[in-house]
Amino acid sequence: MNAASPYFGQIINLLAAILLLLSFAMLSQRRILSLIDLFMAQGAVLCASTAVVAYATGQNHLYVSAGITLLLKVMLLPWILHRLIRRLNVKWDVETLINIPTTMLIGIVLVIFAFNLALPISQLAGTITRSTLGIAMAAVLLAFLMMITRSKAVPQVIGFLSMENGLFFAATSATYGMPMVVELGIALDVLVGMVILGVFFFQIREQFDSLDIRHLEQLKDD
Amino acid sequence: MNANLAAGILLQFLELIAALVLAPLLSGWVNQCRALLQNRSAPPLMLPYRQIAKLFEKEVVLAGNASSLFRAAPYIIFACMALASLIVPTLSTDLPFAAAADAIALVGIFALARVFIALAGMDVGTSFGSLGARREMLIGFLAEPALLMVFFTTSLISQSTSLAIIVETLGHREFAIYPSLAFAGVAFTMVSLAENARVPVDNPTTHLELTMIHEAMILEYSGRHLALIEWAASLKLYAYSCIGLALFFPWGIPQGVGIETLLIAMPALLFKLAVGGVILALIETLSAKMRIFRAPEFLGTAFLLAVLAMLVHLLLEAGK
Amino acid sequence: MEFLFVLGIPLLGGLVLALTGHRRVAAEINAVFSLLTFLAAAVLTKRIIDDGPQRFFDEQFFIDSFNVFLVALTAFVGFTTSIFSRPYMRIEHEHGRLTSGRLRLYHSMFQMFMFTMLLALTTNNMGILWVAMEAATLTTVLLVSLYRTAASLEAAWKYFILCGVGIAQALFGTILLYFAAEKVLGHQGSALLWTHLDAVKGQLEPTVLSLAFVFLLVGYGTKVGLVPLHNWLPDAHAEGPTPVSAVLSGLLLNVALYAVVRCKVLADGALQSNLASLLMMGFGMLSVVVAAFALSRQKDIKRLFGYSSIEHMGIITFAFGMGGPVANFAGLLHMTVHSLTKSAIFFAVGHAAQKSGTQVIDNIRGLIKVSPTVGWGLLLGSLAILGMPPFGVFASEFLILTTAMKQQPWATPFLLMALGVAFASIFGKVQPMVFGDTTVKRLPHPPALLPVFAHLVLVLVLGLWIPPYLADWYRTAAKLIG
Amino acid sequence: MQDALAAPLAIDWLLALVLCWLLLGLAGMVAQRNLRYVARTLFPLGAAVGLAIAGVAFAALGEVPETVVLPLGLPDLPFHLRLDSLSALFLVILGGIAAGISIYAAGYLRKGEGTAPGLQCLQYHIFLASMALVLLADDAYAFMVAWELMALSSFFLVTSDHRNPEIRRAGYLYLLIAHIGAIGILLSFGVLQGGNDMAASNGVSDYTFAHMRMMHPDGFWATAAFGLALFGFGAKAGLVPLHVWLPEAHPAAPSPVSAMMSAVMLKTAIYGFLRVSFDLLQTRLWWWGVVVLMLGLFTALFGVIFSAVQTDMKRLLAYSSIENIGLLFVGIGLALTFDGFDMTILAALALTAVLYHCLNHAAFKSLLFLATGAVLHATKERSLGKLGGLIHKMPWVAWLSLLGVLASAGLPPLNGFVSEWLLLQSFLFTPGLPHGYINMLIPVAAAAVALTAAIAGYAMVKFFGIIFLGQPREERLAEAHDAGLLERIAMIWLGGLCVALGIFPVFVIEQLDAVTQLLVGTGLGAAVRSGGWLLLAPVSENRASYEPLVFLLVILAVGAATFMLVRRFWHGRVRITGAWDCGWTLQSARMQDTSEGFGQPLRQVFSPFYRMTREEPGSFDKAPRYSIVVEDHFWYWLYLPVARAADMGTRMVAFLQQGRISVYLLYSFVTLIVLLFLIRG
Repeated sequence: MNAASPYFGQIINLLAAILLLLSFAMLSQRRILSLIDLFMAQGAVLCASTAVVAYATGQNHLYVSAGITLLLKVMLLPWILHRLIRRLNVKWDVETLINIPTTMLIGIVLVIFAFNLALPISQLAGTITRSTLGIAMAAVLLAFLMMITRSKAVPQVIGFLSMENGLFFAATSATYGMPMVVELGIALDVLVGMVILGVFFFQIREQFDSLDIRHLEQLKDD
Repeated sequence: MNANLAAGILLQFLELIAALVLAPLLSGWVNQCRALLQNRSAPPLMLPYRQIAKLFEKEVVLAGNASSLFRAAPYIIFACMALASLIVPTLSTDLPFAAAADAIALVGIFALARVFIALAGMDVGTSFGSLGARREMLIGFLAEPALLMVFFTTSLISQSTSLAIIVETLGHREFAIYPSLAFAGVAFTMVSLAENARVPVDNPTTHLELTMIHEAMILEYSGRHLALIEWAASLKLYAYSCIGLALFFPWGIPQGVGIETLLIAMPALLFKLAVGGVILALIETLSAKMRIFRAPEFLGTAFLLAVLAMLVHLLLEAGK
Repeated sequence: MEFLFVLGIPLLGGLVLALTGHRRVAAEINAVFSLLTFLAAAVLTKRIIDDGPQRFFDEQFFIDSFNVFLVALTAFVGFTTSIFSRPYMRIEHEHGRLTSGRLRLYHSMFQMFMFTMLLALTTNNMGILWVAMEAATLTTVLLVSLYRTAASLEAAWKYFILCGVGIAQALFGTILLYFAAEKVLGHQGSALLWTHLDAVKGQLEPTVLSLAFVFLLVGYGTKVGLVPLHNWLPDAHAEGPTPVSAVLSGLLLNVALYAVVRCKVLADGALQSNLASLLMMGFGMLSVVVAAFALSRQKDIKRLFGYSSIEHMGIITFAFGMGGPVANFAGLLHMTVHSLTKSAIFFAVGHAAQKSGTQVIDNIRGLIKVSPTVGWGLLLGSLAILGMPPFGVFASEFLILTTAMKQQPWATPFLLMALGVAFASIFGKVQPMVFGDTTVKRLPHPPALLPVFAHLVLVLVLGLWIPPYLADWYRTAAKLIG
Repeated sequence: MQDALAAPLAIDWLLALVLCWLLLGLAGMVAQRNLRYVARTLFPLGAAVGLAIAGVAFAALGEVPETVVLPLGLPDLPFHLRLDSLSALFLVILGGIAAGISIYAAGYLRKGEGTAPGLQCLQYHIFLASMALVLLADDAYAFMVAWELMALSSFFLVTSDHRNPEIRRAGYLYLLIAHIGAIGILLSFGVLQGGNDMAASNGVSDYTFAHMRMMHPDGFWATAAFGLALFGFGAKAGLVPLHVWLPEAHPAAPSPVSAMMSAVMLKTAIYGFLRVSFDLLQTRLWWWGVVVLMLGLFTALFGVIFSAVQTDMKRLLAYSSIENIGLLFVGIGLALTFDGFDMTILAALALTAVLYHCLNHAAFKSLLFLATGAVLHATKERSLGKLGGLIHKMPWVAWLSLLGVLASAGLPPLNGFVSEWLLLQSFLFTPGLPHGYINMLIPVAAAAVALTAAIAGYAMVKFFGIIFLGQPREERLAEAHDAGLLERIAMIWLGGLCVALGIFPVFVIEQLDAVTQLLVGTGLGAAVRSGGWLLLAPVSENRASYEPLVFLLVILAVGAATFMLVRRFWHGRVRITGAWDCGWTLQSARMQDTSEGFGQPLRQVFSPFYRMTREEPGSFDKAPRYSIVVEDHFWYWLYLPVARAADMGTRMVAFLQQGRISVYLLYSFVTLIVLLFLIRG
């Protein structure tokens, strides 16, 4: 392992902070296109941090990983989403089930919880990125929260993808990435999943004339 | 031993004959006493004999619907009552047949007779017959356990359910006050009244079908059948009287077998029966017949008293 | 070699059917591929029995006594399901519920689903396990939404989102696992290999492992259908085509539980505490009780049996949670018999619903008159799943309950209550469906119910006599699980 | 086992015979609809097998226990089977009664009633075989498999006329309670095999009964095992308040099946309870006996009180079965109490009463159920209110069921009286107990038993009188016909058993000796043998004695003598005419007591026991209607609240599944957070 330069550590911490910030921004975002932009930004930050870690530690496969992230999350998925929005004429507003200040408050509590949770583990880590594990976990939980509070299909999916980002970030920050074969598999799954989702959007719209998931509440016990 | 057994069997027969002969007499005696107590002119003492004889002479009038059970029942009932009077020690406690049935079996015999008379009552299919049967069974299911409890009390005292042993134990103990026996005695009296269709539960001389119990069941009987049933009824009264006497006034029933003992036992029995008949007539005169729905309460009380007798025995007397 | 076939045949089948799936013979092709997979699995099983555990391809794959029987079971149920689906899907097609294109999708995805299941079972790499599970979700999402009705889309959407999110948690757990393993095994590919992890599990960091196990349990537990992560399950079971319900209940849940148990083995080794056991028992218990109570209000027959699957997964989870040779043995046995029985039930239900033209319980009546075989199949299947001897489900429930009485007496009142309620609900609904009068005409030809009765006979045999090699196998696996 | 190959043991014979039953059942599937083949060939063969089983088992009474291990079952737990005196006795009951009922069924099966005869044949023989296996099982697994198989096969038999929703409901209730009871038994075995000594079991589970006998659980666990067994076996036996299935299932089933269930299946529950409480549990506490005694008393009273007010003849008998089960539990309770105080001879007396009553009840209840079957076939009517006067049309059935009725009412000299007598005798010995309260309780209990027996007489008079006596209440009863030859043979066999068991108690008790020796270590054999074969004196002649044969002979002799004397001295003239109408000529068959009317006194006396719904006409009703429905309080006090609670539970659970994906995600989220929080804490 290279002698870790403190600069790299600080850069990564900075990127982590930005990631978290972006997560919060997504949580509070009301417009759908901005949401996609924020998601793209998050992908970019992820890509950057992966590249930095790769450079700092000399783990060459992380470059590949960064490349995949760039391709998939910064370019391909936002493009697909944009196209979908246009093709489906989705309304630009994002409706939430809980109002945004409350969501933010819950989010803050979650962040504190995640930090607290990650603290003992971070101390065990020997990586230069160890303090970012808590942030990764917070990002996952915030994305989860976002999925809960959004009532439309597209934002929910963005939340899902954002969660994936958090996971990727955790993988790079905690362990310098997973084995290559696993990463490839994960990427493939995400891609296929996205394609399927795209097909789904069309079908749901065809059936319900809207992408509001409140239409999807017919199957229940009574 | 063999001579003893032969004497025993002879005695057993004597008991049976005595029962068969004395039973109608007892009925007649009670009727006479009652008439006297009620300021009526008394029927002759021998009237029951004459009635039975008259009925035997008469032809049997059967309802068209009567089944063979109806015709067999009088014989079965009569046989049951005869067996009962064989078992109850009246003249001696050393009876060979006594081992055949103990107190519980005795209750069983009465129940058997009751079931048959009730079934016979239902057989023809008139409304009164089944009404009587139902009422008889109602009386029976309350009286039977009460009677059993009375026997249990005495069995607990004597540590045996064999009637002969009970009578021996009770008759030969040193004189002591058994409060349990007092309770049991009252219960037994009440049960006897009900079981023998006497006032206050039933009225043996009624002619109003709606109030009948025993009479309602045998409305369809006539001729020799009726004679047997009447005779069986008086046998039952006799048997109950003897049981009461044996349990609560056992003095005078000898253990051994012999002419001399018989000479004591026979007068003693006659005297006790005569007194018992007077008391029965007195009770019947002093009380009024109850509505049929009061009968369960009456018998329930008897049942409770009998259970109390057992409890009293366990509480006060056990371990002495 | 056999191993390659086991994975290769379904993959190839998926590709072939992607091209030919719309033809009339597709169903037969599907069945042939499934049969070949089953044969390969059988040969592989034979080899494992003879030679002991094996590893393939640089230890990327391995077969031990735990997963080999699941491989065989998966291949077998896949095969019988393909037989069942042949006439079933054809009739659906004739009724106009499916176009040829959809049939192609169905056949292709069926084989792909089998592939992902077998991959998940045989891989040694915890990461690949995750990938395979996710892929299984994707294929089944397509299968569940096959009819493209409003309800099936809704069910598929819920399935996708809930399981997607769930399985994302599992990925986080896997990352944490890797994080812990890396310290011991170094930063190479082998750090995610289960065999290696198992060898060093005592040295793994307990704090990380406990965290990882929670994420893994929540993640894979969602796919198992553990309450309160179960909400997708009844919808997906009810709205997909019946063969899919059969494989979801019979196979997917098993595989997900398999993943949970693999993780539990590691967690137990690392934690030196009974945290994993407690969590699994808690989830198991909750699933059993909640599912049992949910049963009685169901109006849809497939939904009903979906809940029943939750209940049984709860029982198995509880058994593995208790641990020990007997409970693990019982858990494995229960996995086998539940898989066989539940798929048999779904086959029978499929025919029943198809004949009656509805899945609503109240509208299905007098099956025994319409078709005695379907009626008896459904009735016997239901009795078997309710734990009536001499069926095998009883054998495992017997062991689980008596062990619970010994080890976890607190749980038995709940189990007693839940089993009673479940019995009352399911039997109360199935009995009038099977018995009684109906206006529907008797079928001219009895439907081919070979798969139903083949499964039931197997379950019956397992209740009365477990073949010695199978018993050995269970025992070794039970020891492995610990 | 080597010798077993050389000379087959009794248990091997039994197994072979049980296998014969199974094969006969399977043979029925060959030609399901061929009535002649199934009914006239297979069922009589089954009866022969039953007789053989009874014979072999009878020979095995008192012999050394034999065991055999079958290569079936779970790994490490093959089916263990064992034949000892207890199982042999119940096998005798099974075989003997099955012989009668199979013969009856051979004549009873008709075309076109519910399930095909061949399938019924299979279910029936599986039912028989599973009962035999329950009695032979020597490990928990084999026992449970046989036990549930018994429930299942009988369920199918009960619902053989499944087109009737009432019958389906009855079957459902039956199987549900049976299943819940079975889980109770299973848990009881779980406690028994583990004991409280975890170390001794060494993590390995051993479910054989032999292992359980070696466990000595402490008081708490022993009580748990006992309580669970009481619950489980009580549910099967029909112990109040778990009895509700019984009066539903028995009437629903075809009559031979009702007979089998009531006569033998309920006894298997008694067998199981005896097995667990006296054989497997090596720790026994005296107060269990008191609990069982109280439960039994209540059951007996409850059963008989309801029995007397029923208007359906099979329900009447079903409630009467509840009563008899109650009496059996009373006896078991007494035996447990005595045993708890180490008064083994008295325990043996009470147990003898229990076992004897098992035999008796099996004989007379099957006889009565078969009689109802014959009536049902002849009249298509189960309701007492529409029967009557059948003694003229069906004399065979009537007279044979009179035997059953008298036995059931506990009247001497038939068999019912003997066991009742023994039971009352054991009460009389109770005051020796070293515990004051129990001593006070016993007289009350004895009184209740006496009351029960007396009301049973009431119910039986009602049963017989309303069905067979009086005038036919419906026109079409005139077309009734007597039972066929096979049915008659069966009923004669069972009636003969009633008489034989009543007349030769000494012989029977000598055989029961082996069983009580096994369970409490002592028996009455020596005592009764010393009195000679005629005199039944269980303890000593001075304490109590009973000679049923003398009893019978005296009654017969007196009766015959009276008859002859009356004929000799008087005449035999008879005139047939109409019945006495009190001068009111409008008497009709409708004016006889109805079954409701016959039950009226009891409804009056025991009104708090019943839940009655009356419909009474007012004074000006144009079409007056009177009806009364008598129901069970327990249904409203226990079962409906439980059902309501379960329903509330389901509503709460349904609330979880609302259809909103956000809520579902929230569940996952909260679960995750809670778990993370927990492991941090």
